[in-house]
Amino acid sequence: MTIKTEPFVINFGPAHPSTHGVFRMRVVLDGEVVLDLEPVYGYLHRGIEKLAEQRTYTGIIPLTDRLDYLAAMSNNLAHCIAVEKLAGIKVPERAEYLRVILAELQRLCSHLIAVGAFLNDSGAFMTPILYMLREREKILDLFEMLSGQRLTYNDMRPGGVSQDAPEEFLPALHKFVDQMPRYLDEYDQLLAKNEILLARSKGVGILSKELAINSSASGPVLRASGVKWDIRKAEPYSIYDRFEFEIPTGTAGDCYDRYLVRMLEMRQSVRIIEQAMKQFPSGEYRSRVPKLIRPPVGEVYSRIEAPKGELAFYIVSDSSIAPYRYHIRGTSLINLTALRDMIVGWKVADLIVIFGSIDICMGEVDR
Amino acid sequence: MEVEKPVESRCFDLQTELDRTEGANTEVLKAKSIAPIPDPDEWLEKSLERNILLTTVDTLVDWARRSALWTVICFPACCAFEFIATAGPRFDISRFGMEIIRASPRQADLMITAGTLTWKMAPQVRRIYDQMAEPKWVIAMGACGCSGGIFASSYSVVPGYNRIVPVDVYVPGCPPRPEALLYGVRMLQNKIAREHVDIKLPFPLTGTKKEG
Amino acid sequence: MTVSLSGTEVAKQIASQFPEAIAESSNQAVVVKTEYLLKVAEFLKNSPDFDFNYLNDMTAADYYDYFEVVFQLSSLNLNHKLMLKTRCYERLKPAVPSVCCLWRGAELMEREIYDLMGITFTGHPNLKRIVLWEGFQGHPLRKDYL
Amino acid sequence: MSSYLNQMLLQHEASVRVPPDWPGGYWFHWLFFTVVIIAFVLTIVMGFIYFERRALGRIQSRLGPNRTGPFGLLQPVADAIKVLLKEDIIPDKADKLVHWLAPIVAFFPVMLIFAVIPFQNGAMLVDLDIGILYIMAVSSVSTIGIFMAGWSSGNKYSLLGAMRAVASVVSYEIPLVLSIIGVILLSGSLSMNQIVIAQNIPFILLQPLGFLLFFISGCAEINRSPFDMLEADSEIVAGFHTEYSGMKFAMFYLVEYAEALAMSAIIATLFLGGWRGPVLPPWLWFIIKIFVVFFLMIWTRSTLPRVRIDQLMALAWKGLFPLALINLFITGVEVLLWPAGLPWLAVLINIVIMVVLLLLWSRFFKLGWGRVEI
Repeated sequence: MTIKTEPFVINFGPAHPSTHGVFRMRVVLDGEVVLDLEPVYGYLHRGIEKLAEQRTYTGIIPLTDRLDYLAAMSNNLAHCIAVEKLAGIKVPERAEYLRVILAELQRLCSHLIAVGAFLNDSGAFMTPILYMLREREKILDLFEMLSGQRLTYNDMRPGGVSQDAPEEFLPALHKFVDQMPRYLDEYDQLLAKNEILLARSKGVGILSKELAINSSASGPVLRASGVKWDIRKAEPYSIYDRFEFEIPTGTAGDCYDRYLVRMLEMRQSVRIIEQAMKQFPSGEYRSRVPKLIRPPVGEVYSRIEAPKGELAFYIVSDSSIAPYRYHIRGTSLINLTALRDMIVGWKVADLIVIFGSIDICMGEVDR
Repeated sequence: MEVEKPVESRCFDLQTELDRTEGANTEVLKAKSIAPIPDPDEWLEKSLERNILLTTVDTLVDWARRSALWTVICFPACCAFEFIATAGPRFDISRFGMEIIRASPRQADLMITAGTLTWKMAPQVRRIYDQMAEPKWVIAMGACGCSGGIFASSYSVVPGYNRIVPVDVYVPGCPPRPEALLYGVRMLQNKIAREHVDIKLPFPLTGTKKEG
Repeated sequence: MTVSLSGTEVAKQIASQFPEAIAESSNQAVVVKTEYLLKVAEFLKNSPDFDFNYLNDMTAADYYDYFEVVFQLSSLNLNHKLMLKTRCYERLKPAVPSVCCLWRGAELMEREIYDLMGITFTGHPNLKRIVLWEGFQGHPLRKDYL
Repeated sequence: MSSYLNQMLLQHEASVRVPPDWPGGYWFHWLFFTVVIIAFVLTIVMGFIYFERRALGRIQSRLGPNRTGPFGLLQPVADAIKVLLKEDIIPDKADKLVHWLAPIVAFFPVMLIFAVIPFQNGAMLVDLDIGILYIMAVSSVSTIGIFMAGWSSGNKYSLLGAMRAVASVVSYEIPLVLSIIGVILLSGSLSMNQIVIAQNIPFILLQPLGFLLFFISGCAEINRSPFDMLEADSEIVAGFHTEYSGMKFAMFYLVEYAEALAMSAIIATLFLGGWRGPVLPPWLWFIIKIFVVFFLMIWTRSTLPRVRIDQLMALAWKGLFPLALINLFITGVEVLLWPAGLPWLAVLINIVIMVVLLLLWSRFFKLGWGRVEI
């Protein structure tokens, strides 16, 4: 006897607990199995690219904060590097070190949320993310010392950082860096080898190496598929060529690898911060830059390795105080290209886990 | 190098009618929300009439309502992470009994609108608000929630949640610190504490009828 | 360190294959004619000298007279990069061939350009508005959008 | 025919042993315990809600509710009043009658379970000879209520949740029953009271594997995490009660915790020696044991990720079912060997057997790893 079944369409999002904001997926289900999926974007499209065309180069920095709001420092850094390349601004040594420290702290911060949200999506009721929020608060304290803000820092400027690190900053950072590996061990103890987590994420949502490259995935998603590609090594910006660190890669490209790559990257970030602290020089924190930057006519495509992947800005200047065209390569959006291929054929529960393992930030997806 | 072919069988029409309908809904809502909806204080009494509660235990009811505010999930943007930080270990919203975040709007009392609202999202937010059961409250969190913030001049952003839903408490800041959000929650609790239920009876209780 | 390939050098190599494809070339970028875009892109992707297997980014800019679609290509194996451009002089119904068949990463980028800049990509599997709702009037990133 | 029925009824009357020292006879006893059970369930459920939120808070390195009343003790009261006074929404597309009936159907069987739970020696509504069988029969009826809720809501998330609930309950009934049979073999009775009396050594020591299996399948039966498929927050919003608000939602909330209470009480009775214990009064021992078991449930909930629906089934049929059979066989052999009652030596043997079996199973049986089980 055969039972007549028919697929039904169900909406995940835009206000769903685990779509990380306002992402929406129209999903065709056959029972629990996903037959087809259509992502719907744009519920947080705020027109940042258009707004940026009406602002000065310094005035854009607050807008970049709100792109990937989990990694505002990295966005600031990417923007400032792009403007510096365009206008040919030199950055003093101390500012470079400060920037690297901040960017790596931000990577820790973003990965903590990414891993926590992934574990939360796989059903560990709030506990992992709350533990990771505990450490995130410590990083936010450090940021607050520098910029006075908790989430949107608006801290870096073309030619340096907005203000020098206060005296208490380095000792506090030292304390934090000493503690952090212990906390990372704690997270590993909590769930890394948990049988249910392995069952849920090993071999699930595989993104093959070829597809990952072809669909322009970047960051941990690309590295989990086994591609050893990190812009910090491939095209060292700022002063990343002075530090020793490794690029953790996965083998299978499944959800567990993406989780593992993030966990390992956090350890490498701590390593970079340790080295940067040792070499931290004194001196100027910002070079002399005019208030209104007027870069020469030209264009620049400048990319950095943000926590979520390759974050790049394409700026066209017409030598006025505002950019002529300001384009943002939204890492999160482009990582979602292969979403459908990863999810189709899996179950509803896997859909959430796979989606969580990509780690997107809606501010950057829709811009 | 062999690249996997994308999964072929597509169940959706590529030019879906659904998109157009939803777009039309957005346009309709956009046309309707020209002026802000006034503060609910002005018409709150009327809304409470819908709730049949023939009792004089205002104090008890208000106490219960303000100590068990369950939040619905409506976290469009940046402020969401300040909300999550508020729920986190340091600021700990669970002290007020608010750590239960209901995914289903039917069971929630409070909508904390964390983040920028775009016109595309507006019908959905309106729908979440409509699905919530009375009594319900809204806290507009963040500058974007209050007025559109730095995105107010954008072509796709709603200048403030009060165009779409009536807002009880505004918490400014971009994003507001968790302390600010907690202060906003306390303000809302104070507001709920002042609420009382008036029942208009169809007949006068005492025989005397006041004129003029 | 990623080598930024000189546009003029690359243009010479492309010209040896497709003599009429190059519209302009500078040190920074190569500008190809729209009708040759797909062929040039395929050549750049498949030739072992270039091996541009990774499409970093794709965007468009409005220069009043023409739209410029900009590709950022890089090779993960050889670690070099190139800026490839094409220009579209039609203002009312600008159209550019889609490169989705070569790099699937272009899928969402092209949809975004279609939505915000109004450039149609012929051959795109699912070209519809991505970030704005259906029925939105105009294309915001054009310079004449107010 | 009627004489046969009469005979059956007489037998039934005889089987219902009313404690002799209760005044007023059967009816007073019945009334008293009905009131006690309802009061007990409602208060302990409130206690559970408070306890769970505080314990979860501590586990998650925060405080939990502490502003409402002393130590936040009145938090569940505030929750209850608030939920009861909320607007009651029936969606347009709902099947009105079924939607209205579902919470009641879900709520009733859970209360029925408590009829045969002994709070003290003989202190129970009825001391049925077939107490544990009765519990097994009644406990899964509330699934029908859940299914009705999911079906009638007219919401796809609800339907998914309800389907998951039915599937999991149907397959977990078998290991649940099989793991109890070991206990029955040891005690020689189906009556809950007799089972408690027989526990000179708590059965958790004599039946460690049985306890584990019962705890796991019990968690799945009442849909506690890591098997909380039917209202998986991060997947299907709120599962079967997505469309419920106000009073009806409160009923479901109550059912959820009352089921947890029932399961804790059954585990405490079957494996932890029920009301038996030194110094403290028996009913207090019973409540303490209930809270200990419930704490275990909170602990698993706050730590473990959720399994997938097909993995849940695989766990039941490939993991728990064979283990329960083996456990049953070993217990049978042991009862044959020591007919006068198991000695303390059996505790050691059983624990060793459990460890060996679990290691073997974890070696050969793996969930998932890229496989879809069904």
